[in-house]
Amino acid sequence: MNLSSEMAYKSADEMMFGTAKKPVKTKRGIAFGGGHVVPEVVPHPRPGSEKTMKTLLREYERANGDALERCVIVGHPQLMIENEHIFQMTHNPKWGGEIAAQTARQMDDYLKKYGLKAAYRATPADLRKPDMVNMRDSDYTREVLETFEECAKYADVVSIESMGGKEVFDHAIIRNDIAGLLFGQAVLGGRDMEWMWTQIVAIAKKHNCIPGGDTNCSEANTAMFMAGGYLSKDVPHTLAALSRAICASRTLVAYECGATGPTKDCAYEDPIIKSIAGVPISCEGKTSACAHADLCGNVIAAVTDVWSNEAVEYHDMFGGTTTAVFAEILGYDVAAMNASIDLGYQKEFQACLVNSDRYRGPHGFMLSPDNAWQIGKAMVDNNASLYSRAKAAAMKCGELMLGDPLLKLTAYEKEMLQGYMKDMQALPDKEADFIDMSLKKYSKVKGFVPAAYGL
Amino acid sequence: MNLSSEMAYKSADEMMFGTAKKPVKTKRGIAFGGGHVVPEVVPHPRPGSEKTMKTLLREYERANGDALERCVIVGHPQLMIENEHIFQMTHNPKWGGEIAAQTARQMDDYLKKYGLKAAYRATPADLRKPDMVNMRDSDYTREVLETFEECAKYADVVSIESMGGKEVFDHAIIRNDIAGLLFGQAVLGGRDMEWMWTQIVAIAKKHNCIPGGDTNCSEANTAMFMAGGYLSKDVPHTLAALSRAICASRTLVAYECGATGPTKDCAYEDPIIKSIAGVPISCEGKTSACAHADLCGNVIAAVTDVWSNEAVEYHDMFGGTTTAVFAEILGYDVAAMNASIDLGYQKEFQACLVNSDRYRGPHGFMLSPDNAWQIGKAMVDNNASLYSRAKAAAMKCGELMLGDPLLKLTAYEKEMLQGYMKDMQALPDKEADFIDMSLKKYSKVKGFVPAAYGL
Amino acid sequence: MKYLADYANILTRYDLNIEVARQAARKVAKDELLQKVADAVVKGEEEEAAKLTKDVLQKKSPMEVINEGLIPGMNEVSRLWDEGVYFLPQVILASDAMNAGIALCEEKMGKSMDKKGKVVTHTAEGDIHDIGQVIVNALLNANGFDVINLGADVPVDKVVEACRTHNPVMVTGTALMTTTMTAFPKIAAQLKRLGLAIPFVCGGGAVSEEYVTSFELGVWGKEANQAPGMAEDALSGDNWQAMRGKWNG
Amino acid sequence: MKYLADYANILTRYDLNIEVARQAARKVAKDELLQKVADAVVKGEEEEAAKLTKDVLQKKSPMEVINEGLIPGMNEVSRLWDEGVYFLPQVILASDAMNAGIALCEEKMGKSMDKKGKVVTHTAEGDIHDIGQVIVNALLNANGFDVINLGADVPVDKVVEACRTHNPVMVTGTALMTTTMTAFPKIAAQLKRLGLAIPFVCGGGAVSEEYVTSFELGVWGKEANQAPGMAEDALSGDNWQAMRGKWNG
Ligand code: B12
Ligand code: B12
Repeated sequence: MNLSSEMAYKSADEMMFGTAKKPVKTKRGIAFGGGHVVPEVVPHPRPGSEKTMKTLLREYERANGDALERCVIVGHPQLMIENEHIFQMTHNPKWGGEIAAQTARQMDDYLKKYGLKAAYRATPADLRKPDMVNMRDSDYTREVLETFEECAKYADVVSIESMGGKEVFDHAIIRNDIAGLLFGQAVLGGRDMEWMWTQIVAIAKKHNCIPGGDTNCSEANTAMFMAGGYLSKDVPHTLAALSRAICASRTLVAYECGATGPTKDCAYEDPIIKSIAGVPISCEGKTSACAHADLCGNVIAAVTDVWSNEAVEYHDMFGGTTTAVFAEILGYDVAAMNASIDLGYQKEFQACLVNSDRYRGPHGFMLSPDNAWQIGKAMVDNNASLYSRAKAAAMKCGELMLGDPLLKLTAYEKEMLQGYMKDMQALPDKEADFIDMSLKKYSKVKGFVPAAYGL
Repeated sequence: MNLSSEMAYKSADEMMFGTAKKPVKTKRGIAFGGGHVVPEVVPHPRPGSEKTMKTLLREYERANGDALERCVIVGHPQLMIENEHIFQMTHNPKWGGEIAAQTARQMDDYLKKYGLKAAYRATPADLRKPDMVNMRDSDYTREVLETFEECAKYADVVSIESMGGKEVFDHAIIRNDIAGLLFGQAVLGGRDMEWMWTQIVAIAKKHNCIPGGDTNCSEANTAMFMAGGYLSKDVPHTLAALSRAICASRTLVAYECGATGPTKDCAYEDPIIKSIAGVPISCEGKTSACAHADLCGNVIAAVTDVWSNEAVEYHDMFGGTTTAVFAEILGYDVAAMNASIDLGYQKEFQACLVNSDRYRGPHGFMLSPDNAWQIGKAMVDNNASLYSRAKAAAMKCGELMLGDPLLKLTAYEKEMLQGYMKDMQALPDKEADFIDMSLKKYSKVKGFVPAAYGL
Repeated sequence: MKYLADYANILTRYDLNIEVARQAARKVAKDELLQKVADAVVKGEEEEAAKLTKDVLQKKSPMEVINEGLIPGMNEVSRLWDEGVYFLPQVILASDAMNAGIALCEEKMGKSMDKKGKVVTHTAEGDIHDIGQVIVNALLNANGFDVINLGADVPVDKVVEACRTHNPVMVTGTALMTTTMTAFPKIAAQLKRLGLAIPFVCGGGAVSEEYVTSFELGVWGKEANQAPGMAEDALSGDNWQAMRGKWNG
Repeated sequence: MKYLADYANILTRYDLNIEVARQAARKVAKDELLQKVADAVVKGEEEEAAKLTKDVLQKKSPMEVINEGLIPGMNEVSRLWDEGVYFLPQVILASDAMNAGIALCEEKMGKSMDKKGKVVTHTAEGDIHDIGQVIVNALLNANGFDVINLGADVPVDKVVEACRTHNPVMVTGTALMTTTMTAFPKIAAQLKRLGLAIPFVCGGGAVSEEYVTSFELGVWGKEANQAPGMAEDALSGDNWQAMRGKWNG
């Protein structure tokens, strides 16, 4: 696998929502990144429905069907539906497959009957918790891969939220340990992804299904959620931002292994990914408040090609079921974006999204297209190793945050950030040296097995 | 009461979200229509919580409190919370008053502790169903007015969804009877509003509370919801649009009686109202999908000053409780709009909202600022009576719909529309003659009591 | 302001894609005059229907006029509604026309014609959202059922009482507020206690299938236009379990 | 792209408005050397704490070092955390430092010091979202409790078994998925059957107060930093009803 050495975009100004350098087409006629933004709704089954495959099939038949119906009722031209597997759907690969097959049939009906263009994304759960199973050799590992086989037969797109390096990350994130993040997220995570994604891409190709992409939900999102809003005191927002920059190094691996996008919605690192890989990205922000709060609800849409709600539990609201309601909202969100494109006002519209959150906090700032692009550039200019590009990304991110006086930081968070920068400067340049150092330092971390990462 | 004879705006181009000719200030420092858009979140209590005042107080303490807290967590500068009374809160005026008092205290705390600017709107339920009680002389009537007294002591704003003419409207809407809509909505509804609003304004003034406004939810929204989306067959969308134009004649009465806005969120006629009265308006669209679906989710925001979700039942979602979630989404919606204002891109942003829905259906079309303004103009040019301005509004609305080839109508809906236009042309010019005609025609409508409207 | 001429990338007008081709009403009466009556019903012309009925009653018996003119006309309307050709107002106006005709026939007979069966309808206590019920009433009426309309904001006891006195084939409830629909299980419980196992069809915006199927007798009504079909089933003797099996799940 | 210099109309940085003024840690030890040990804990310097502990152990007894140096240092950290001066990582690093020191003291004593009391913690079966639990473990540990950490994806029986063998003052559960939290009532039921009325504090994103207070023994945990306070209450003999009354509702 070669680490990317060039940017897909010459500058951030070129990056715009709805258009990607490498658009991706589906069998029902959607072109992701082909000029307009596509909504992506993600239902989550109600507790109890997971008891049997029959009850779960029925749950998804309704949840997915309601979203399709609502699009016809209000006039949304396209919709992607993602089913993020719950444990049972991946633990029993047949379940995931049956649900994919059922949804594909529903989508064919809606195309025939009304002309609605829909696509289905299956996201098996990565059951491999590093401190509990061997990442490369466990029943869970085999179940996950088998589930990809089952789903790829019917799904338009497959994705995953892979878990590599999570054991070290969890140890490091609550200890202000930036080196641990670099090791867990980039060095271990990247290696695990290369191992997984060469297999996932092969499976997808075999069934001519689209290998979507990965996300660092398990680490960078964990950091972001722990940093939380303006009232949390678990993790400094500046550290969460560095963790985000770092994770771009490992998430990029999926595309270096042949994944084509649309990327995974909860990968807030996607603007950086797009700047390098040019693949169509899926993002979530304000309209995923149903799933979690973040401080970059609008800016994260600035260069996205797909717009998602992350996940909403299926139940009734006054206006219909949650999946119908959120499909409607997402559809209206993108209708305004697509109108701006056809009107030639997309630059102005994008500026409104960016200025809404650019100074809301570190994440909004670093994910503004200009900063995301610069972080990407630092990565390709330092592509000797997963480690070197991750550190370069984090250093650049830190410099940008310290360099813009309009980005206010609390005294505490600024002090912490300056500390992380010092710590990184003190780290070895070569990945090999860094690995030696880290293997010692983290040997006592509960459940950490270097061999499971080929180390 | 004088019927408006002039437009507040010389042209539709002058109308923009966030700014109204007659801004309104609150005690905690919000200026509605003062240059930026304010989010308005509306929680609805869970079934069972209405059993006692104590349980209902607790329910609203949480529902309203969660919304305030979320604004602080994600950085939204301002928030209005509306509590739309359920039956029990108005049937027992003390309940409505206690809940208003409790919320006012919460808002004072958030201002002191964090600097969050919040405002509270109390909307007593109009319990007077015309076919069941005498509009001007019944226990329900007294309870409603007493509830205004109780709430005005603590609320920043009071509003109502008044019911005048509903008995005739319900008879007419399912009979394609445009004359019945004119009589029920404009002639009867307007008279009932004048009677109610002179009293409401007096009560509000007494407690220096802001008399917000009214909405034709009971009629125009009923028509709109029955017309529904692209799959419904209850009422033609063209008739729902005419019903909307007609209702502007009665909703305007609130402001002619001294109401100042912010208007009531579910009054989709508000863009027309703003063009005439220049008051700050509250609107709801895509982000009120939690309450109902409509075909004008973005365009309805084009000239709004307050942005609402209509109502969401209080319960848990993955991202927090529904009121927290929708306060967050609404806040991000307006953050982008307010960014566009400060960037000087509001015209472009507005164009994106309008073009998103202008041709989605009759409602989106007639509520586009240019058309809304023209309908308003027809009203002030024909202000001899509630009837004459309502008919002029409907005629203008019909002409516009038939006049724009880009607004596609199904063969059936076009044929119906042409029929309504003929019917209206055949109606008398003078209100007095129209009333004579109608009193005969609708004398057999269940529960219709002319005297209850001073006729 | 700039306006787009092509909005294909922004929205799809599915309603245009699926509009049902209009079709002429069929001949339904074997006889010229009765066909005129039927046509008046199909067109929803109340005065016309009344006038024609008066004329025909010179030559034909009231039952003939009803069974071979008015009712066949209404059935044709129901067909056009079922096929998506007619909209609700056309059905309502047609039933107004039919009822005007029937009233005259009954006058002449000196007694009222017997309807298919009784259905009690109401909107829950504390709830004045009765449009759903209004539609239900109209459609049941149009399909020849004897509708006992209790109106809106109806106390539990009043509904139960009406069922006791009228012993209908079916009872319906509408609620649009989650805080009022709680009356339905109470009604169902009392009916059971009285041994009146009448299918209780509940609908309305706030009312979910899950909720209605959580108590005995309850059958969930999604769309008002299901009401006539449901009433037919109840008339033909289906119990609430059978109806729930057919219409829900 | 245009960037605004003033965003006061768009967002409010409440975090800047409410930042707590930093404050120096207080002196907590009566003696120079022990204070150095305490400082190392307060600063969260693990090696430093170990080194200093070694030195002091030349002159002082292990229990002195623990009770007058390490623990007072950690208490000071808890105070700074409670007052919002310290963030989570500072607490974790401090407890790492304290534990390093305690380990050396125990070595010297030849036996392990006795903790306040045992707390069993776990994350629900099928659920690997254990960060909430990780924080809870760290805070309990930092406050001197003996944490029996069962980890994530723990079967019901295993939790019950652990309670039987360890008989903790409190047991905690974390779940972030609505499809996994269903294990909690099962655990509570089995504990009751075994006569182990141990306060069962449940938390995690998916877990609502409503849900946890719907089964016996259940006490809802909103924030991880409530865990030590709750454990103190349990230690002082409060039963689950008392704790629910205090921490919930
Ligand atoms: C990080 C994360 C992950 C990480 C978890 C890493 C880890 N080791 O925990 C990874 C990537 C592994 C992951 C995987 C999955 N996840 Co996940 N994940 C999240 C995310 C983004 C953040 C959760 C988090 O760490 N929050 C921060 C911690 C600190 O919060 P917390 O645990 O709630 O703890 C706080 C309080 O609850 C309290 N607390 C907690 N426990 C206790 C106990 C006591 C005693 C006390 C007093 C207090 C207390 O204290 C803390 C605050 O101080 C959430 C999003 C969200 N809205 O929560 C989704 C989320 C939880 N995940 C979700 C899903 C669906 C999944 C997957 C199934 C997705 C997939 N298809 O792969 C898999 C699960 C596989 C499995 N079998 O579990 C859904 C769950 C939906 C549901 N409610 O059922 C969520 C809500 C995302 C969403 N909106 O869809 N996920
Ligand atoms: C119109 C309307 C009104 C009108 C009602 C006029 C009337 N006579 O009905 C007016 C203005 C009076 C009104 C008042 C109020 N309303 Co209102 N109203 C609505 C609105 C906008 C549309 C409802 C409607 O008519 N839909 C069209 C009809 C045809 O639909 P339907 O009744 O559901 O019937 C369909 C199906 O359910 C089915 N069906 C219904 N019944 C049956 C029965 C059978 C047997 C079968 C088979 C089928 C069936 O058939 C129909 C389709 O074919 C809704 C919004 C919404 N999302 O529903 C709010 C809504 C119902 N109102 C609401 C509220 C809160 C109120 C007020 C309390 C507000 C206030 N503070 O004043 C008051 C209520 C006072 C009171 N005591 O009732 C809330 C209810 C929240 C809740 N679920 O608890 C809603 C949901 C709005 C919201 N999102 O907040 N309202």
